[in-house]
Amino acid sequence: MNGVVGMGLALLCGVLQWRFLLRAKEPGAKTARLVWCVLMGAGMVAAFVAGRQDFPSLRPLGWLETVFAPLTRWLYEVG
Amino acid sequence: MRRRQGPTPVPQQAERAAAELERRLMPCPDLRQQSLAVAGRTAVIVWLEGLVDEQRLQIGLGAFAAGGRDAAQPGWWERLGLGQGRATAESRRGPVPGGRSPLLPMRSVRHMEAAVEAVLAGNAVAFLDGEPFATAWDVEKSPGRTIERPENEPTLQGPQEAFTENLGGNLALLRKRLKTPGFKAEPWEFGERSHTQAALLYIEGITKPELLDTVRRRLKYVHVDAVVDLNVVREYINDAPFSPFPTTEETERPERVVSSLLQGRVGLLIDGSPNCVMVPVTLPMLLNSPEDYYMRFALALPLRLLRHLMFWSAMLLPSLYVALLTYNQDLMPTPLLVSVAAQHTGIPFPTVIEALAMMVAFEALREAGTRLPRAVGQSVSIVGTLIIGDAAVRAGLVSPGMVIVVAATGVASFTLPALGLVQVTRLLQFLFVSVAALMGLYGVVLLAVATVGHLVSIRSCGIPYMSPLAPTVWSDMKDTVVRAPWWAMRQRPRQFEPLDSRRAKGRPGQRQKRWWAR
Amino acid sequence: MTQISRYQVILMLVWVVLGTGILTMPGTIAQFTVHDAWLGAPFLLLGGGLSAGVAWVHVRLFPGLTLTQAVRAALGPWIGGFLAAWLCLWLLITTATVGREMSAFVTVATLPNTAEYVVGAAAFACVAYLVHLGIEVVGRVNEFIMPLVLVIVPILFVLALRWFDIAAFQPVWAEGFTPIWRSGIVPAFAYGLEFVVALQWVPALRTPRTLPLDILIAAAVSSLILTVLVVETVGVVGWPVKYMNYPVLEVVRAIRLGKLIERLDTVYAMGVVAILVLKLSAIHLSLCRALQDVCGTQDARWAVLPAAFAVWAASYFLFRNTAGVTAFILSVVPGYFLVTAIFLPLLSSAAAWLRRKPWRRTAAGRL
Amino acid sequence: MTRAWARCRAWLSSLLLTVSLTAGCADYTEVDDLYVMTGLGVDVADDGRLRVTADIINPDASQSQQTVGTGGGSQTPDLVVQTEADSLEMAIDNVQRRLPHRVYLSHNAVVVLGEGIVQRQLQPLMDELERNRSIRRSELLIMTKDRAADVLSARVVASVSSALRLQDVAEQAADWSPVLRSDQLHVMRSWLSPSGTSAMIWIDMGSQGDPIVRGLALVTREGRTLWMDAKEWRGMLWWLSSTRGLLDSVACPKPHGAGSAGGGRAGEAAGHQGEDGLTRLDRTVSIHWLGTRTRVRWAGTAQKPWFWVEWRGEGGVERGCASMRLDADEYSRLEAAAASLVRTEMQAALQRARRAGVDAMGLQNALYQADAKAYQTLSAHPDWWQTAPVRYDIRARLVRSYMVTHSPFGEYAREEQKKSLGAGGSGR
Repeated sequence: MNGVVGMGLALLCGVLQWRFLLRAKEPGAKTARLVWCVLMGAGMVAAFVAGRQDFPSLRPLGWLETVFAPLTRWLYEVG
Repeated sequence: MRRRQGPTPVPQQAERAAAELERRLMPCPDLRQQSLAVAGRTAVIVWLEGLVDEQRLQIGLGAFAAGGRDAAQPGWWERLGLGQGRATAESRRGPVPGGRSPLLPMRSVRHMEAAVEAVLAGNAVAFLDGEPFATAWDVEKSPGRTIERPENEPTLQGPQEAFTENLGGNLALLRKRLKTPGFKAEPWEFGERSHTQAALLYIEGITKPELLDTVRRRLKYVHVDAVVDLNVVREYINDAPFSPFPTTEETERPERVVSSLLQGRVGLLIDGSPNCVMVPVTLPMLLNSPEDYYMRFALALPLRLLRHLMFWSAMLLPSLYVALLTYNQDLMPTPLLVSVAAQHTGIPFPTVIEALAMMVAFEALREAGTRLPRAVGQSVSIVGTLIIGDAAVRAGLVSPGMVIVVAATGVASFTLPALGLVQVTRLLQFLFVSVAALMGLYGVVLLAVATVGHLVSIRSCGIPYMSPLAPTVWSDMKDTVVRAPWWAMRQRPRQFEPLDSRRAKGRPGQRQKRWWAR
Repeated sequence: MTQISRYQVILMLVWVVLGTGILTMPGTIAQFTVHDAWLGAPFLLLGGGLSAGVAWVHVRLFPGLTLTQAVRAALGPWIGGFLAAWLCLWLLITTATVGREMSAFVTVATLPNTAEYVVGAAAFACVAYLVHLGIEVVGRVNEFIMPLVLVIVPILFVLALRWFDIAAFQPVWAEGFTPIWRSGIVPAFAYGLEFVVALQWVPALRTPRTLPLDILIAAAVSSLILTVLVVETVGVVGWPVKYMNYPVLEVVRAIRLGKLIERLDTVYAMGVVAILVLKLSAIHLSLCRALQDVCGTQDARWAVLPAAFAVWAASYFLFRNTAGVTAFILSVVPGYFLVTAIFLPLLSSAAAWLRRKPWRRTAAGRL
Repeated sequence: MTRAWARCRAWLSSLLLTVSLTAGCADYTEVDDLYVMTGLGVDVADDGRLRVTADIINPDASQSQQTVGTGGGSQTPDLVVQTEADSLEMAIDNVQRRLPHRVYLSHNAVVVLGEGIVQRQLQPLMDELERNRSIRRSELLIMTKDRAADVLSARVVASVSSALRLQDVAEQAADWSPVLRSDQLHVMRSWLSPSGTSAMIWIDMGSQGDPIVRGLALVTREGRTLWMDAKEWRGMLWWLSSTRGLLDSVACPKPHGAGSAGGGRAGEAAGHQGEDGLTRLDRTVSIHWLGTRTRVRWAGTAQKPWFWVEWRGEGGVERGCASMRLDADEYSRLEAAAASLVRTEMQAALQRARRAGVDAMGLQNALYQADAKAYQTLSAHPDWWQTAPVRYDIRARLVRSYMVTHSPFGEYAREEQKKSLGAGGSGR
């Protein structure tokens, strides 16, 4: 269901920004279009994955935790 | 104005000229002709009956007759019709030559097209044998109302004059209140066919020139064939055409126009419309009633607070009721919930449908009340509310609570002084009820935030619509929710950036002592 | 060029902190100490001070530039580009965290049967609309909501005072400084450093040079409000504050006035929703500005919708449940924010200062 | 093209948004689809499960009240449904299974707890109550020695649901002392304090089948309960908080110089019996305590723990002895007598609480708030509070005697007294 709503919303965004996607001529539009597609694509995948109950427990922020949890622990200890 | 061929000169025989004019206007039963002999020559005078002032027509005719022998001299006619400006200047200098009336400036017309236009504009046009031009003088007295009491903006106190459909008369109503040379009425003409006259009003030395330029630029965009009402022009100069909120203010009260001009705003009067458009306008201004300024300032505060509250109630009340009844029943006190639930038992419709149906019915009744003749209209609304409402409740189609809420919403919207705002609340309440049915109070809050976002995003001629609330202009708060006493409002509103920001020129920088402290 | 006034900046910043601060912060602080919780709240000033310092350096070295622009200008297209992308990710994760906190709160507090992602979608639709209208509009909505808050909050505050018990604060300073410091970590390094998002608004500020001072004022105001809030919460709820998810909500739930007012918690929840939308809009603005800078486009409107969509999806993808959010805030965010919001801007400032190239003026002119 | 596209886009987007938001309707409930629950009673069934009684407002009855003329007299204002289950939620589910509309918890006003539930299932029950968002934090927790089910189904007035009546009864009682307004917030707060005891109002079935306020139940978080009925609750209420309007009766102070200044003790006052064994009311003074307040303070050290109790009360004489003539001296004698009585009552309450092992007075709280270190030291001996001495500083002030200065029949009584004293030969 989450994924379906996600699809609907993505479609909505596409409809709303139709013009930008087709014929934006301003500088940087190419990169912007690429970023647009990346954000949308990642968002769709994320929405689908988040909606799947049976998906193995993902920890997408695990890497952040590995990097920054020690620093945070140190902050707590320093007092 | 486009012309297919070159202008036709006025024929030298008066009869022929008059016939030519008649041919161009045919069929035209209200065209009148009068032949008379002036100094042995035939003159034909043509006018449109009903559009002219008989008395002034007579004076003009008298002027010809009084020409006597002078009229036979060459160049007399020419001098007679030298044009308005010159004639008055001359008349000031010396005695009026025979046959000239200082009140009745005359001008020469050299082409048939111009003669036709002059007749249509309410002039009398005289053709004289042997002269290649016609003489026209303005005898217009277009039919119209006399000055009446303001019907749509009634107040208990304060002036009781309203504009009429006559531009000149309306200007006169303003002039008599504003005797300063700074008051300017810039002439404009709209409509390729209607040639509607208009006047752009401002006060030189107060109004910001950029604002004037903005308005002029927008007025230049008005390209229509006829301007039958103000709204045509208004829609052209609107800042936010897709927004339901009005970004111009209309009034039929001359003194309101005067005070708004003194704030540094710009007005636009259009011939044929008994209203004046004023720009820029902000939402808090639309919630001010003229009455606020005519009563003691301390009493105006609670009334204004009430109006602000009613504005939001008129939009939100039905949706809050629906949200409370279908999502957030926990907010109601227990006895109220029990009684509301009991009212609602047995009603075959879901609350939303009930609400929407009631609102539609109410709007229909309101519309009927407006459209019908006044006497009938009142009885229709009474019949509608009392009988139909009561019958619906008795029949178990709607719950009494819903009737109360919808009626209260209607009452709330009636407190709003600006008609444009009333229409907005009528429209938006349906939207709010829909989101209330979808997500309860949560939806209402989100939509309300979005509405506020929309409100603060629109502008009226460059002025933010919600100022001075957002963006906050503290010095302008004096006349927003509270109305400060007149002696405290020494500065004009800063949001319009007037050239001369001081209202009263007392000793600069010194606070005037009150009489009791002297 | 749209410009926002100092007053608007301060309001936006206050709500950026208090949006979620009002929701969970008393509970987070009370995880470590209950009696001395009120001493933990002022640590927000520490974070505010750090952010103000960063802003001070930034507006002097990079006048008129956003943080992402500054990073790219100082560190070149490759390192700078990477760090700018890192900033985008930081803003995205922050917004996603707030979004998830919000939808979790709404589903717990008023709409128990509605799916969280629907709640989130509605909120993000509203946020996207506001951000689409621009920073000026967001600032003005803040201004508009302020008087309403000033009316409602004191009423709730006074109503709840009836249950206030001073005994909850005794004994003072019983457990020494350590628990107070620990309770202050999240206010200081998670919430206090959120002020840095204001660096993304620099081009739209009427007076960018006063930004550090504005951040300090906002920090002072919000830590004052937060302290009052913590005092009220601990005083009313007492020890149970330790195990509560939304302690301030519980304070409001306790309010009762005879038979007339028996529950006000939904009203409070709606107020929080409005404030959270403003908080989300403020951070979302920064995110869209960052995306604009990364792509070098002329405006950020194109980024509003896809970014909102990605944030919406991320808020459900990144966190399995509310415990995940809490754990993330408690154990990762302080370090993450410290590095991203303090060290990273300082790094680019240091690089700029070392290189001393006269690109300052040209960069400001070009971008 | 662009204009048309803009319009089309607006329509399309609002349509799509609406469609995706219709999923939000999950919480849509019509108001007449609700069964508003106002009271919840929890007992322990024989097998250790919860026996839950739900008091639900009967919508049909309230409807028939609204429509005048249709006789709905036979309908009761509320439905009382009982089920057994492992947890509160499950029980409510069971209730739901019997009812055609949704049971709505948000308006729950009282939770009646039976004695057994507190002893055996207190913690899981409170966990559930604290967790459930729809339950109000301001709802009243009421203890009963009877079965909660009976208290909730007692039908006294035909128009009000019994739970709402219970709420009113408890609210009235709270006029005496805020302790009796035992809402969930306060009860949980005291359970989690160092003393771990909270006071709740105790309501039982009266002899006429109506619920009456019996007294005070002091419950520890382990589930031990100390019941204090209205005869002995004064001492406890004085310990716990400020009070208003409590009544007390003091033995008539002896005339000046005749006997000790102590006046009557509680036992004496209550036991002032004539030769025929009946209470002689004319030998007691009834005092209306307009307002009292108490402060319990820690004053010792970890080695020598002791407490200082400060009690201040203001009262009026509701009924005097026949022989009493209220002048300043008489007032001060009466005040001394009253203070002494208060002290006795407080001591008695303390004794009972200590015997029962229930720190209802919050002695541990007082220590903890004053000196956390000493508290930690003393925690090694968990029973220290049961032996720590308490010193009382009790001052009563009588401010009025209402509409009369002395008893209407006072003159005759004094004459007789004089006579008897004259006969004894020790008159003044």
